[in-house]
Amino acid sequence: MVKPTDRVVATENEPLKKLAEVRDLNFYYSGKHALKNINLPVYEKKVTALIGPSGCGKTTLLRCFNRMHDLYPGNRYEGEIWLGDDPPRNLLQMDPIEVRMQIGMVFQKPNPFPKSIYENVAYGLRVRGINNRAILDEVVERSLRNAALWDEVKDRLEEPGTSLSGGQQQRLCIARALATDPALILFDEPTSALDPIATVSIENLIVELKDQVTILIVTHNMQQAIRISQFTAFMYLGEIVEYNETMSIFTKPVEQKTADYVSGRFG
Amino acid sequence: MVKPTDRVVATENEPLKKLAEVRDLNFYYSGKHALKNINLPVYEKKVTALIGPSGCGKTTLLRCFNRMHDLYPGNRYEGEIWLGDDPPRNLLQMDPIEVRMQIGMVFQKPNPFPKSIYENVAYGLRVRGINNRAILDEVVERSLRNAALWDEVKDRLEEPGTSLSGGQQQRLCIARALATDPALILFDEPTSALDPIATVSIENLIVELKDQVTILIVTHNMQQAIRISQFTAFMYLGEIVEYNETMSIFTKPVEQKTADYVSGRFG
Amino acid sequence: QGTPTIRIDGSSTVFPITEAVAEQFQKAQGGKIRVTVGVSGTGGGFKKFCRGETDISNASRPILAKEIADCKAAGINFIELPVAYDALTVVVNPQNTWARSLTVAELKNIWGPDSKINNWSQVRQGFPNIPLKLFGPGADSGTFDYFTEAINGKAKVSRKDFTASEDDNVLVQGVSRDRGALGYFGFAYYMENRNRLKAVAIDNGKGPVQPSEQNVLNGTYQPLSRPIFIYVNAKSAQRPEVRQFVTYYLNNAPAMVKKVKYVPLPASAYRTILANFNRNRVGTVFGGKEAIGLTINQLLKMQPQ
Amino acid sequence: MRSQQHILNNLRNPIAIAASIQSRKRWEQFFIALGWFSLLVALLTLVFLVSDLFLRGLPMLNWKFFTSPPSSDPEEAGILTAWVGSLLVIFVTALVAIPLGIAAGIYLEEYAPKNWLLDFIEVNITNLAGVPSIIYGLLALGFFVYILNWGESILTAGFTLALLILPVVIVTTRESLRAIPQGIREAAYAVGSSRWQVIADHVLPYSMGGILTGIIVGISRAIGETAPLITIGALTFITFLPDPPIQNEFPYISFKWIWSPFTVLPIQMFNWVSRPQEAFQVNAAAAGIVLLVLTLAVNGTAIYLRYRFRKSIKW
Amino acid sequence: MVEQPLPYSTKLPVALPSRTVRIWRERIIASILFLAAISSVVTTLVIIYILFAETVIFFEKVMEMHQESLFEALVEFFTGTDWSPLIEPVGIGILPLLSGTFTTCFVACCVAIPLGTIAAVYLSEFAPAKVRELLKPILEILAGIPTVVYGYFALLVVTPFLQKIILGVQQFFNPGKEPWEYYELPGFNMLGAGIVVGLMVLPYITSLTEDALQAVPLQLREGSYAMGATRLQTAIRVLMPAAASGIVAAYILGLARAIGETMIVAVAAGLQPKFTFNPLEGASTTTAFIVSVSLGDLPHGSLEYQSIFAAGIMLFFATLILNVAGYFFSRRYREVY
Ligand SMILES: Nc1ncnc2c1ncn2[C@@H]1O[C@H](COP(=O)(O)OP(=O)(O)OP(=O)(O)O)[C@@H](O)[C@H]1O
Ligand SMILES: Nc1ncnc2c1ncn2[C@@H]1O[C@H](COP(=O)(O)OP(=O)(O)OP(=O)(O)O)[C@@H](O)[C@H]1O
Ligand SMILES: [Mg+2]
Ligand SMILES: [Mg+2]
Ligand SMILES: O=P([O-])([O-])[O-]
Repeated sequence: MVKPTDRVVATENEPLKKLAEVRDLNFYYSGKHALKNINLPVYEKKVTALIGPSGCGKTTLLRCFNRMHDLYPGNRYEGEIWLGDDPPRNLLQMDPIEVRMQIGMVFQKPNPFPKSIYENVAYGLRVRGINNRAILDEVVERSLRNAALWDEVKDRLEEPGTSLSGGQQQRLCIARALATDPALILFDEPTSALDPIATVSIENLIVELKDQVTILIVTHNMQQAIRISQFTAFMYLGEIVEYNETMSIFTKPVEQKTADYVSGRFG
Repeated sequence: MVKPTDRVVATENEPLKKLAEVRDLNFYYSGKHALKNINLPVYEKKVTALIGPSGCGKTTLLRCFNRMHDLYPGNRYEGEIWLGDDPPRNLLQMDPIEVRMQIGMVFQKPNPFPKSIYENVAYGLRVRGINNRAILDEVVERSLRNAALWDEVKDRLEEPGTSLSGGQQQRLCIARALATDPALILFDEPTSALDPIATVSIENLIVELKDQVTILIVTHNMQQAIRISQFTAFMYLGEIVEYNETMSIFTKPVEQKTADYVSGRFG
Repeated sequence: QGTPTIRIDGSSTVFPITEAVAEQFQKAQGGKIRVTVGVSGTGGGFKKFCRGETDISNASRPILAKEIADCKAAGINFIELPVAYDALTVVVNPQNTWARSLTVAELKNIWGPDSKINNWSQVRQGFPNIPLKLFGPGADSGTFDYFTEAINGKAKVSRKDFTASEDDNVLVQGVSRDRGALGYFGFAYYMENRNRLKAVAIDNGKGPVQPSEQNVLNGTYQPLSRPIFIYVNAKSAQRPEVRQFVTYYLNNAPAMVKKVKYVPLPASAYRTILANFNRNRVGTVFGGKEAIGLTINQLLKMQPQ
Repeated sequence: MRSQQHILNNLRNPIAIAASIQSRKRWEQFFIALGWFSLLVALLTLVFLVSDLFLRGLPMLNWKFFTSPPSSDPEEAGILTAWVGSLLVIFVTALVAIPLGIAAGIYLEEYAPKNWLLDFIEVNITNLAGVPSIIYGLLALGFFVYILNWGESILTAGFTLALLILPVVIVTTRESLRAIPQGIREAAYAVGSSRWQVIADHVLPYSMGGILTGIIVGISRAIGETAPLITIGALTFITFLPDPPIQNEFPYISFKWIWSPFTVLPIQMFNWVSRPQEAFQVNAAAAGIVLLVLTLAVNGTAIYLRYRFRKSIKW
Repeated sequence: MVEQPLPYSTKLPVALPSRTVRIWRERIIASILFLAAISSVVTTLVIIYILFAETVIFFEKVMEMHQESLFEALVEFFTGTDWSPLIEPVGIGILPLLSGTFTTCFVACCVAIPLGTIAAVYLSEFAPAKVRELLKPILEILAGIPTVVYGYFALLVVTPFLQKIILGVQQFFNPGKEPWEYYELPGFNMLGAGIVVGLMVLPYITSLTEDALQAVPLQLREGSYAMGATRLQTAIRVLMPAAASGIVAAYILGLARAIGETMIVAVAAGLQPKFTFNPLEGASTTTAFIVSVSLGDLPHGSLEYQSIFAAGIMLFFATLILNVAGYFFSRRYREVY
């Protein structure tokens, strides 16, 4: 049987490199089988989108990548998620803190720490024991620049991060994730709590960032997936129904369920 | 200047009767101007849908109709909402309890009272001082039948309403609203907390109910609006950008904003 | 080394005297010596004293045989020092207009172990129909021991349905707040609260006698006149601060005892007692028994047995 | 059947509606009056209590009252030893209860696996919070005074009150920790923090306001506690102060005071209340004022702090 | 337009802090915190141990003194109406202490439950936000007053006031007698003490009940209002049933407070253990007995020393049951929403 994930590489011309790959992943919330036999490649320097109706398991899958589920008792993974290539390691077998040090995450609701803007961005380095002010200064500036926030905040780095507007807060969270130079950044509906204008700026930012970092993003907005992603996986009831290049998913879906969903017949 | 609301009646063939009409309504959440110059007719025995991106004021407008905002201090209405015809009365000038006795509401999350199914439906009558068992029995049965729930619950009327499934609970809430024979029922995203199957049953129910009662519904699912409503108002940033027959809104929108929204370019 | 501390505990009857002396003494010493005074009742005080927890024990009755044995077991010798005379006073509420005096027999009827009297009309023909509420010292109290021995004929035997407290202030409060109340405790507590209490004259067959300094001195207030004591741990007595304190106590006793409204012994008697103390005369003159109806003169003549 | 139909037709009849509303509103008015009455009872209690205390006690409140030890003469008697005792006892209490309570709160909220042990500890803490204070007195008497042989000392009292307020500190600590949005924790974990880093860098600093409030509420309770200290024997007549904690010779700090006998404000007040002489009631009232002002000030600080912290940190 | 992302110039140090060090540090911290959490369990165990140990000695002494078996002693303890462990012949029937406790608590509940419930419903559902914000701290103040001050208040203000009222009522209905011929409320009585205990627990009940009402989800409230209900109807028909377990928890916890209250009853209710349910009389509660006995320093090892533990054990288990019941009720209402 051809796995859904096998389809893509065949149709692809330019050379693609897998940064991570999910293999036969099952996930249980204390007994509740939330992810079923997930197989999914994540290509380097690309944006991969997860779409699907509410409750289908998008967030659950995303959070497997940085072992967020380890924080709560009763959760159980089965299967593998391979990361990197020299050599690839199954991140489900690694120390979760090590995993998180290599994979950043941006959440649905902007969640800056109630500390200064500077400290928000520097926090990831401080956690790693880096307190050298010169390094911090440099990293903070670069991350804020990369998050397209530098010009807006450079004169108020000491103000609390919570004093920013929603869209700025979300960009601050992106800067925080960028500061530690992760290989992969996970985005969980990063714009769903933002107004349209802030949404546009975050979307642009994601498009720019993909040249530098690999991105896996959950979105409930299909148009957003079209606008920013190269690959899309459609999930339903804990399974990946279809995975393909984004354009194919939306223009010539193979599965009936996918077709129904992208045309708005349910969800 | 032609008000957006004037357009419809001109394009309409069958005789239409306005059950209610919003005129130049402004609404403020303690200083925050949440609704701006709203004008909107609500036609009798029709379903009118309110759509628009998150935070645009759909819920706020809906809740003006049964004066829900009166429950919280600092809220202020300006303008008029006319209701009925012999004679029409401005419901913003009426006693709020009187208003609510004539206008039912179904909420986003099913909210049955922690009472038996029977008492949930009978609540509206009891509140009005009607405790005659024969009357209550009759009304409870009729309302549950109208809400397509009778067959499922007729043998367990004494069980708590909270023991039902989500979709059943929502239908119970509809039965509860129907029991007091309201002229208008407000629905605030009644299916967004439900699974696809329950959603279908509620949608069917709404379609059937409109022969009996007028319905004003907020939805974030544009396909839902297409499926069940005859008229649609598109709101954006507290204003009604466009109001028209549903088909027109989705197939030949007049405003650019509407076109962008219904084609998924933002929101 | 910390500030030297003298620990005193025991009788509530003696407490006012010791408290006043302690206060004056500490003032006079400029805070170089500390004195703590507790109120546990005579019995409670002896229990601690005989375990060596206190240096001095206040007592409103002589030490009993059992307590002597306890002290002996713990290797504690004591010096017995009478410090004043008390008229154990039976009191009623000021609104009580009928019970001006009570006979010893009536008191026994009231307080006897099997007494069922709960109304004044049952006490004596002609007393009004008013509920009788009883207040008395608790079981650790020397006053209780003395009163039960003197009235009921056997120490610690009493009816039980009364409000008992080691703290005589509680009893004063109780009697002063209840029209039908009757209680008993040391004379000083009555005198301190004369405007809220009324003393009952005691009729021991020779007509009613009011409790008063005079009637104690002339030996007519019977059987409720009694000596009160302090007992000093003989080992503690070697400590300079304790010596100093006891000397101060006895030297100032006449004034202090008068000030807190007890009946002082004759001035010469205090000199003899101080001499006994300085001679370290350990032991008791009572042989571990309650002494009822002892007059001052009889007391002063007693010699250790 | 007719009448039923009639009633149901009336559902939209404006006159019937108006009548129904009117009668229901009358009930509401009546209930509002009842509500005011109930609150008034509470308020009047407060007013009576405070004004009675002040009317009686105010004349006694002067400098001398604060600087004199108790005495058999009501005119002379003051609260010097009482307030010094209270201060020292509370100091010990705080020293024990604060670290222990916060640590326990952190464990239960951030570490404890959700199992029967956590359930058990939780029930246990709730129970301890509701155990009458006199039972703590019995615990202290049996355990600290006699088994550990600490005697009737400031140390005993401090530990007793610490155990007494421990549940308060634990519960408020947990509540303030719980108020930190999970999103903040996840954000910190997501950049690679360890559990303790998350707690030390974020959870604790952000919840300090709430924890502080809990501590202060606990302390104010400890200040007013009487019963457990009576059982451990604080009611002796004490006219002297404990050894000073600071000395002018090496090693300069002395801990002898923790073994000292003591009295505290509420006990001094209780002692005076139970004296029959009118004059001592004045002292009692004056001590009551001091106690009341003290606890109110401490409580007020807690209320104010809570208010400020609620405003200052927005998520 | 966002400019091109900046490349990384500084290579971040990959030498992360040692994992072993980190893991061990985490373990040690967790163990310390665990010990702190266990301290509460230890406290309970010590309480139970102390209470039991002394109570056992108490019964041994009584058995020896009365020449009876343990069973007889226990029967006497639980059914006897004579509590006088300090006075010969020793009586160890606990009922007088329980009746005193029960009566004061009953009076307290009669005051606190209706007033507290009404005040809570009013504050939660009717009072304007300003009034609520103002009154809640005041109620907290009331709850924060040291109980010895309440005791003083009961003895010197409430009881005299009650005496005047009772006398006044009698004189009104039955005038013309001499003052002493009327019934007089004793100076120490359970009525005054109970009322003040009630006033003391009033803020607890109000605040816990209010919390329970506030915890009812907004949707239920709005659901009821949307049906045309008034505030009162919503409160009584929807909110109170919905918050029932929380309200019951509030009552139970208030009752536990009342049972454990010591200083008020010790100062104002009288100290004589008396088997009576008449609130007009004075009597001793369990707590007041313990305090009154320990007022004089207790000689360790005497029967009176042990008697307070025997009384204490009753108190402990009574409040234990109530507290645990209250806990489960309040947990239930928290779980529902
Ligand atoms: N902590 C949890 N414990 C148990 N079940 C959970 C938990 N979190 C989510 N679930 C369930 O797992 C399924 C997948 O949830 P998930 O949050 O991944 O969905 P989603 O696709 O992200 O939906 P949404 O678009 O609403 O965020 C849902 O049925 C959800 O109810
Ligand atoms: N109670 C309130 N106080 C102040 N502002 C409010 C309040 N409720 C809503 N708002 C604001 O009013 C605006 C309109 O909110 P409303 O809930 O009506 O939006 P909506 O269109 O229903 O959105 P959604 O689809 O998310 O429900 C929003 O900006 C919202 O933040
Ligand atoms: Mg999600
Ligand atoms: Mg809405
Ligand atoms: O306190 P007493 O004097 O009665 O022992």
